[in-house]
Amino acid sequence: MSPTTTPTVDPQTPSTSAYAAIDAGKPRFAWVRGSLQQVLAAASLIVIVIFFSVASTHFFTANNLISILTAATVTGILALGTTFVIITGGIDLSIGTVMVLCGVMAGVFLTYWGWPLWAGVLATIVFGGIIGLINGVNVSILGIPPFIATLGMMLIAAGLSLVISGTKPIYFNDTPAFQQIMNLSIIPGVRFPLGVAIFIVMIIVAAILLSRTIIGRYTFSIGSNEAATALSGVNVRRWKIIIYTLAGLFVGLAGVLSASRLSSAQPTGGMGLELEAIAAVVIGGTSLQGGKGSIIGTVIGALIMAVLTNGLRIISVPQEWQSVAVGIVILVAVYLDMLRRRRD
Amino acid sequence: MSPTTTPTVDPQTPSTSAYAAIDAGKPRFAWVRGSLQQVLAAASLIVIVIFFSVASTHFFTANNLISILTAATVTGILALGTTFVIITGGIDLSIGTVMVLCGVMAGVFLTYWGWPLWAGVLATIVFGGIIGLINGVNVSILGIPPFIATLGMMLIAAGLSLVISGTKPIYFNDTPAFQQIMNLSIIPGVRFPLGVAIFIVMIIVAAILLSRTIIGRYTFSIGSNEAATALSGVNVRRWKIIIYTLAGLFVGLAGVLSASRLSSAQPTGGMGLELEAIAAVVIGGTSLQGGKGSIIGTVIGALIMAVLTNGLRIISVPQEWQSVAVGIVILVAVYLDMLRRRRD
Amino acid sequence: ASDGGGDSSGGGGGDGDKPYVALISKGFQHQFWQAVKSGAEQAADEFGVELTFEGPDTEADVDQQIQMLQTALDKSPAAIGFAALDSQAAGPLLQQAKDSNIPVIAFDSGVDSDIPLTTAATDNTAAAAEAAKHMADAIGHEGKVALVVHDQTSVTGQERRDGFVDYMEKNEPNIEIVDIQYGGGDQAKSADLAKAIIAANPDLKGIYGSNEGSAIGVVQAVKELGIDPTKLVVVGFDSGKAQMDAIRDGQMLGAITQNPVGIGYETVKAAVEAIDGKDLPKTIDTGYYWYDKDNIDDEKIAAVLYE
Amino acid sequence: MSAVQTPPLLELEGVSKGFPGVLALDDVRLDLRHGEVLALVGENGAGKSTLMKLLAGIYTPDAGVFRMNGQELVIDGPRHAQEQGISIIHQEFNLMPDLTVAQNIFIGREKRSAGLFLDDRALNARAQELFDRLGLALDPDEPVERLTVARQQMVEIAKALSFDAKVLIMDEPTAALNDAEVDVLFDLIRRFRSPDTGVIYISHRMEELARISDRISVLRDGRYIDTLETASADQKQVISLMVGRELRSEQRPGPVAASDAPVLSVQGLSTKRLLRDVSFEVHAGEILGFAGLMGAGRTEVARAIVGADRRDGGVITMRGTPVDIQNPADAARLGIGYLSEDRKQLGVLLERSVRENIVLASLRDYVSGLGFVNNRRIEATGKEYVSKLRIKTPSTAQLVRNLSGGNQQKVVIAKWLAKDCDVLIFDEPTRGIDVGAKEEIYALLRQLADQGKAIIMISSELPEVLRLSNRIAIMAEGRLTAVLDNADASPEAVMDYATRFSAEGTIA
Ligand SMILES: Nc1ncnc2c1ncn2[C@@H]1O[C@H](COP(=O)(O)OP(=O)(O)OP(=O)(O)O)[C@@H](O)[C@H]1O
Ligand SMILES: Nc1ncnc2c1ncn2[C@@H]1O[C@H](COP(=O)(O)OP(=O)(O)OP(=O)(O)O)[C@@H](O)[C@H]1O
Ligand SMILES: [Mg+2]
Ligand SMILES: [Mg+2]
Repeated sequence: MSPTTTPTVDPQTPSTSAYAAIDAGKPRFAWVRGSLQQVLAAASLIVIVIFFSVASTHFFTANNLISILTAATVTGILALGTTFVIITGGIDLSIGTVMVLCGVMAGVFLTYWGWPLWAGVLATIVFGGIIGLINGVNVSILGIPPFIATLGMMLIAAGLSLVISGTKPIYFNDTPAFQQIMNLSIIPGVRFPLGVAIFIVMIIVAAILLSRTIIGRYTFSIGSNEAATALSGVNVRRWKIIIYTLAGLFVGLAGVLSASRLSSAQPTGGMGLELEAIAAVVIGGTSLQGGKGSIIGTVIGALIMAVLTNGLRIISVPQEWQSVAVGIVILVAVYLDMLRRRRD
Repeated sequence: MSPTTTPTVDPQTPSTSAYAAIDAGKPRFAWVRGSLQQVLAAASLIVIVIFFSVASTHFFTANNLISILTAATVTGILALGTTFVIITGGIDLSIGTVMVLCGVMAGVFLTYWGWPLWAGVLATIVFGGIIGLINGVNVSILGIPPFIATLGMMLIAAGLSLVISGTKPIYFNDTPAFQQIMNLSIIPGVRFPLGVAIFIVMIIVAAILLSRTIIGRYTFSIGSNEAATALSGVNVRRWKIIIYTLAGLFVGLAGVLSASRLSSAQPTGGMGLELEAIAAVVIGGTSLQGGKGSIIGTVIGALIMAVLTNGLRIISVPQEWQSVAVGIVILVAVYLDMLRRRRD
Repeated sequence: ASDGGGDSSGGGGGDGDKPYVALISKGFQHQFWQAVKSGAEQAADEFGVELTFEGPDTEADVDQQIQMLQTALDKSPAAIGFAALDSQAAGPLLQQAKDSNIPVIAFDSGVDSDIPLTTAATDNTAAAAEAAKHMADAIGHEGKVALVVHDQTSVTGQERRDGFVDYMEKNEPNIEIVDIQYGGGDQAKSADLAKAIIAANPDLKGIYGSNEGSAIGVVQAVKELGIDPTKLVVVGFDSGKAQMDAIRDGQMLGAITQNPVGIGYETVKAAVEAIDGKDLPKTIDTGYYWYDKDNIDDEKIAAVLYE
Repeated sequence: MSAVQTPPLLELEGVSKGFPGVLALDDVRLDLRHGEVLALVGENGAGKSTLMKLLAGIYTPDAGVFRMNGQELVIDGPRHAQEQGISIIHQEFNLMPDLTVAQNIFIGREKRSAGLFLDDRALNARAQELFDRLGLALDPDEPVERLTVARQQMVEIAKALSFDAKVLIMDEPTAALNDAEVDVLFDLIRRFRSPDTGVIYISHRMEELARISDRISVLRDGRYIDTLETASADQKQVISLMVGRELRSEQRPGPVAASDAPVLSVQGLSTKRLLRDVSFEVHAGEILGFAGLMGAGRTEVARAIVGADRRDGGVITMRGTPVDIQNPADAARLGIGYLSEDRKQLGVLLERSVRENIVLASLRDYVSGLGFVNNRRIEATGKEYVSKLRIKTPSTAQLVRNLSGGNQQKVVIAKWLAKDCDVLIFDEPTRGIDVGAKEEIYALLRQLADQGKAIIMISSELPEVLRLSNRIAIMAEGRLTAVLDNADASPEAVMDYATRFSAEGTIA
């Protein structure tokens, strides 16, 4: 780049010449580079996909690709919501067990209380939002560090799922349509499940929220410099609560989809899912320091994880080697990403 | 560390509303308040202990207190090492599974290769250090974010433990003395195990390292402002590697102790332990943003967790309620700690 | 029997007057363990003992189980029931129990030690072989089969895997085992990995899921892929509503059920007998059953199934 | 005095504010008249910024009354202050580095459709309009983290002016600006001033006061001292009110004995981004000043020398031996220290104590063989520099965050004085430092040079460069355009070389 790239100069102001010099070395076309970077971040994903396609003829088939998307759906939706929280500089460890709790609540609403399907599903999503709201209040009003606030919620939700369900799965016998939410084939002939379509819609919703709305703007702003954002007159507390609530809504939806997939609310599990979701976010280039991140990155991160897991199974890598391989691929992928960014 | 252990508002929780935070308490007699804070941080712990002592006659007995310390030993030692990493602003997710891997390596050294006890133990600790060193290099030279670098290592170590052990526990049949490292009663009459004594020694070592040595100074400096520290002529890369290596040595020791306790190297598990250790560190007042923290805080954090787990079992709280109770107590304890700091 | 030692409360250290029996199981959250627990509670009511039932979060948490055992010992119970994740790892504590004259009853799987007075358990290896036999019959004694196992390192995981594999290797020369994967008993994860196995082996004839979560996961995979259940035979292990439904509507051929309620019941009963100083047999076989569409509603079978 | 007097635009009375261990303001009063620029001066730590933060609603006063146009005013938070028409440019930046320039300027004031959606194109257009009006050449769409300190300051200024402010407070707005940019700023201030507005202007650059202010109020040690009409006040008088004593300035130095072998020699230094073939040397006992416009590459020369930025060409020689410097640690080992121009990001550890900051670069001197640090000696060194540089702090254990801007800068200087370097590169060392302290720092630099150290001093204040340097290197657009002896350097000559852009042909 020429060191003298100068932006439009207002001829009226005498002093512009002084600024011409300052402009030296400023990257123009920042946005081109921005999108280029995201395209490149997909490079690792593409390399991995090509590798598995060559390694096994069973990998790159419509059915298997749909299986991968199906496997990515629940973690992916969790990761979408948590991207917002992480960009604010926070973290949400509770997403895994709260998702399980939301599934249990779906069981309570639909099976125990006999609510109609739409009401039960809506209530479940709202329930997720309420848990997110509580997290937000704990972080933002009570001032508990996000790690602790959401760790506490993780434990509480894990216990409550067992308590509420009586440590038994809850089945959706009275609302057989419930399992269609995840499983319904929406394209005749191909088994493309509704759940994956919902995932895709949520990606778009999240991307718009993050890049085009006030929520997204304040998400970045808080993560970038919380004190300065507050000094600019933004009600940081309120917005943080909104952001955690938003993440909670995503968790509620994930709870619906995962319960729908299994046609039952399993009261156990969920622990460890939060690390998977956070890993997807961070592999996608979102910084845990806050201020930086993107939805497309998160999606790529989630897909990298899902493709790796599926591909290694397809080529029958012994299970004990699978986690070694995933670990190494993650390190290499992120390292290459670093290298590329550093070169910039 | 200087006695100024900062009662200022934690940047992690600027939520008193960021600007109020700017105005919030500035230390007058910083050092008095500093030590007071640590005493007070112990308050939650003391309240919890009193509660359980009143609730059950089985709680405050020599034997049970020793059980608690024994239960706290392994997580506690992990937490000690990881305190350094967290103060630099990093994180180490690999400690749980690397600890397991170290146990397996102890089995390899002692049982498969028949090394003498001292050599096997030493080699295991060094092995932990080497893994820490690799983490350090990944973070510091390759520039991979700590979360990802250590997540990758977490997965790699989990897999390697299974591969190396052939997915079977390794027993220390040829070195029966090995189990004495953790279990040997060192006080006649009382079941006070050597492992707990080692834990106590390590607390002292870690506290001295953090507060009185150059490693501790640079740990705080790097966490406080890495770029400024580097420009001050400190070889930040090298010191970060040293700090991760140090944490790895602690992990190696924890691996020895946990294998010794179980008289066997269990190749699975370890996942989730990293969250427990990090929780202990953060409950102890160390900030995940880096730059702030103390060993005594970490010890108190680890004890709070251990006492809670034990006490709830002693008073026979149904298991599904236990995690709810732990979650709530953690939230309340940290919230009260916040309140107190804010009042300062 | 417990002579109370230096402890003031005579019949063991429970906070009540009844003798206190602590059961440390291998798990707690799964239906199987809940059924064990209910059997144990049934016996506790019947024999008038105070009971606690605890288990680690996963079967990989040996250390957590050891701590539970330690805490239980510190409460000086009248007897302990113990389902060891690793017998050797528990050695010192079992010794401690013995030294304090606390009788130990093993359950679910054997404890490799002479300290437990008896063991109430299922013969997992034989049970898995039974599942293999039914699978072989169903696929006509030839073709490819795969296993989705819940755990790679636990004794039950290994026994249920090896019992199945050994049977096939010994008796079914034309059946090939193409893949063994481990899903931790998690349904969604088991479903995803079963799908990968099926994708990699389009001519697969059967899949065996080694516990409730694994088996339901496999069924889920078959459902999601829309495969005709007659083309791909699924056999499972344990019960639970989802698995029973799958058997009823033909998604799953059948499954092995243990008698978890019986395991819990027999363990507490044995504990009471031990407290009373009675002699106990070396093992108490709690049995297992194959169940499928045809016998699922038989009284004998229905009694050992749990929803 | 006429009887009918309109009340002043802003009036403060009896204002006090304490921090633990510090009484920052003690019964201060101040009045700002309509249409005037009121300069507020005082030594570092006198309480200027604190007073302004009270006005901006960041702190709440312990005592005191504010009146605006005669109406009592209780300020409840920054938002409220803005709504009352009080707009502030902070001494320390308050920007969101990850957001763009336009997003930063309008944060909290975005126009939304449907309560939710934003239109960044409209936002950029609004920002562009603002820049056009103000005559600033900023790119609305550029992320702030890519801007240099000077341009970040411009963003802050634009942001403050984008409010419909009645009272504009500027806390050392020119600390990071060079002369040309100061001209633009003053131009802006003059255009902002109207019969119903007023400006409070804080600066340590005395010569600016005469140019821009109508009256000058002086604070000392948290107390109000006096207010002078600028027209009738002379600079010496203001300074003596500020510091409570007379200052005398020294003469300009001459060249050092030419026979001295160079300590540091740089040949053909280039970087990918900016520098082209920069060559110079510094001798023992010499202060080599670096002058140039913003972005000329002076900082980049320093960073490249100490290995903070990648070099793409060039040889660095220390006392005749070529050296390989990969990072600042290598440089420090060879005895080259670099004081950065960006205090907050690259200078201080805000959350650590004063003494820890002071010994950061020289910590190894306080460490025994086993790695133990000697806290007593650290404390002693801390105390020594606190008194030597007159750092205003209750103790050496105070967190640097709690010091005033100028005192933070002194801590950074102390850090490098405490380390025994052969070559010291000071980048804008007196940024934000009061006049009195400046003289002391000049004296210290001179003293260090006399002890045989080689000093490179980068400064955007030409008088300072001329005052202090034996020789002056002048840069333009990444090239060294001249190295003049002090005797040959006049402000005109320096400016001439500083504006020789490559577009005009080859460099002399
Ligand atoms: N948050 C705080 N906590 C403790 N002391 C503080 C705080 N803020 C300011 N002070 C102290 O109050 C005094 C006044 O500081 P202030 O920042 O107002 O000075 P200043 O006049 O702006 O100085 P400078 O010219 O260096 O910017 C200083 O002694 C400073 O150390
Ligand atoms: N981190 C960066 N990213 C992009 N451009 C940069 C960066 N740092 C500096 N520059 C650019 O490099 C050029 C040289 O800046 P440098 O700071 O070296 O100049 P300087 O003469 O020291 O001026 P200043 O007084 O502003 O420090 C400037 O045009 C600046 O915009
Ligand atoms: Mg100031
Ligand atoms: Mg500069």
